[in-house]
Amino acid sequence: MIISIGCDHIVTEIKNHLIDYLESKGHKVIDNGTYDKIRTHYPIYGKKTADKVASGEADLGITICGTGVGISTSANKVDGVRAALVGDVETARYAKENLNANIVAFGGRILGIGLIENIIDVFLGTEYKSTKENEKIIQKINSLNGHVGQVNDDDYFDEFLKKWDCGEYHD
Amino acid sequence: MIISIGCDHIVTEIKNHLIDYLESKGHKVIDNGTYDKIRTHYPIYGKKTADKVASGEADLGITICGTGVGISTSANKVDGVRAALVGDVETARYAKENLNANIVAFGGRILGIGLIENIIDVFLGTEYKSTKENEKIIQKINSLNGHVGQVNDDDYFDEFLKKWDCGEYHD
Amino acid sequence: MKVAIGSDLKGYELKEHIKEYLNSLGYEIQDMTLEKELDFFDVTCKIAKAIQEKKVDRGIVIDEYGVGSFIVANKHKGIICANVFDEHSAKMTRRHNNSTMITIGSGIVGVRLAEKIAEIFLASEYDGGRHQIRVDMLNKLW
Amino acid sequence: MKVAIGSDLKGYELKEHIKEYLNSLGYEIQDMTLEKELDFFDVTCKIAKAIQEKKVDRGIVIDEYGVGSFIVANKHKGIICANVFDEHSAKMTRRHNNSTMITIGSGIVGVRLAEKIAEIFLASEYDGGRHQIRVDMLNKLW
Repeated sequence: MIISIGCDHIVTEIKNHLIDYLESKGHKVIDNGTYDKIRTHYPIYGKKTADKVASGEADLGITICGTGVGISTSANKVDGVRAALVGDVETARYAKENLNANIVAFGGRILGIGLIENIIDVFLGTEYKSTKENEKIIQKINSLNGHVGQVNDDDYFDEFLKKWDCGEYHD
Repeated sequence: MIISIGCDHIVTEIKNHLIDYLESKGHKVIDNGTYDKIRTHYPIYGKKTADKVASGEADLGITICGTGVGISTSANKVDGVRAALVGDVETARYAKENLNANIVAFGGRILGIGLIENIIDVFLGTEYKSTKENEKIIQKINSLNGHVGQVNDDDYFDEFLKKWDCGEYHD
Repeated sequence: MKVAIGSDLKGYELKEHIKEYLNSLGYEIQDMTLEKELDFFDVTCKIAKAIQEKKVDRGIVIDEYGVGSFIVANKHKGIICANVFDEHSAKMTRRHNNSTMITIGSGIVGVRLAEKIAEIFLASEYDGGRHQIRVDMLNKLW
Repeated sequence: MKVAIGSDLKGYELKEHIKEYLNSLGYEIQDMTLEKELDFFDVTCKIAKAIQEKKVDRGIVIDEYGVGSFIVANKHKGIICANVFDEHSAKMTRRHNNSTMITIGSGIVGVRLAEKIAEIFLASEYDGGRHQIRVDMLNKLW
């Protein structure tokens, strides 16, 4: 399978480990970054990872940040993406089987690597069951889609990055 | 506080991180090893960590292995030790408050470092509540104690280590 | 602070419990699913809209796995929602993501843990500062 | 394989559910707490002894947090017990620790997750090999 993966600077090493893990199992991985530990912003990588899934370039996606919340929220705001934030194997199984989730997400500061690998194995290995009930809920979710124009627009966040560079955001 | 800590070779880096974390908060740490990633055996470090707590040399202990099960089981088999294997903050709070747990344990391949730090903060920060009910259950647990002779006996596992060195254990 | 709570059928029992628990802590809880028939999609939309319209400040949705409601909530413009199964995330998602909604899976999270998650989500504040650029980015997305 | 199950009062409801679930999977389940009055200490000792005496092969104890029963079980000679809150640990503790008992906290783990934990614990086998030295060490300890 082709897996689109993305993370923020808090969990870069975990993402790198998972790329090796996925490639060792024969998957092709699209690494959307971030590539180092320099402070950056999770929506950039959540959106990039999700865009590849939405456009069909990748089959499935994986997003990771500290808690998983920020990056998976940004992924979910991409049309056609259903990103499952999970803390256990069974929720990943359910989300794939019933909601046809196409991204799995977790917190690299919440879960350990053994559990993460097990979640990924099950997420990739579980088939969606196309029942009437499941199709109905997915159609309802799709009806909430927003503005398609944002997909694969790499300049989408420029206005905020400019403000950041000008020092307008500070602790 | 004086904290006794121990791990197996699967999670040495997590233990090292936690030593820095604890020292940065002003605690004194007794590092019972293991100190590298060379294959070794969790009961050695679970027992060493627990012995320091049982003998009063340390106030509390922390044990970590892949799932936390093996090392915390060995700790619990030391007289006077109540080692709480937890996957969440609330269980750690309960175990300290009600069972006066003196070791907290978790799986380094199960939990992420943010959650682990939060669990440790709460475990160290929670006071035992000496109620009649809590005292009764702790007395019952103490009544199960085994052979006191094993505490701080560093040669305790030699018979198995000799067999290991002779290649009698193999996959 | 006004807090909306809701559930589908499978989350109903835990929702009732958490509602009582939060009431006992002094929160004003608005139950959006007094009727039991809603599915998680409908109840989540109802609560997300109440937040969008500023009728409530926070929302909590309970379904069997949490994850369905989590996806639905985040498909709403301006909503940042976390599917929470641990106390640490409940705190951090307020502090770093300024999330206004959480979901909890009644089939995954036990009642004591769910109490703590809801309590800490409501008690934690947003850190602001550098985190605001990420929240601005999320809010530009749908 | 003979499986003993038990609970204290707070774990009773989940125990009843898991018992039915495991029965439906074809396991022979022996309920050690048909009476509701046992505390977690007594029920855990009862099940640990049944394993020590080889009357059953596996034991599952459910109390509110799992952790009390976990401590009690491991105070028994020859017993290796895991407090389990995730499916991965349920598998790994069989494979690496050859554990014969698990505990589950009904206040922490939801019913769907508890089902999977119990199911995978019973379905997983011990790897043996290098892991045996550690199990031998545990068994020399009390």
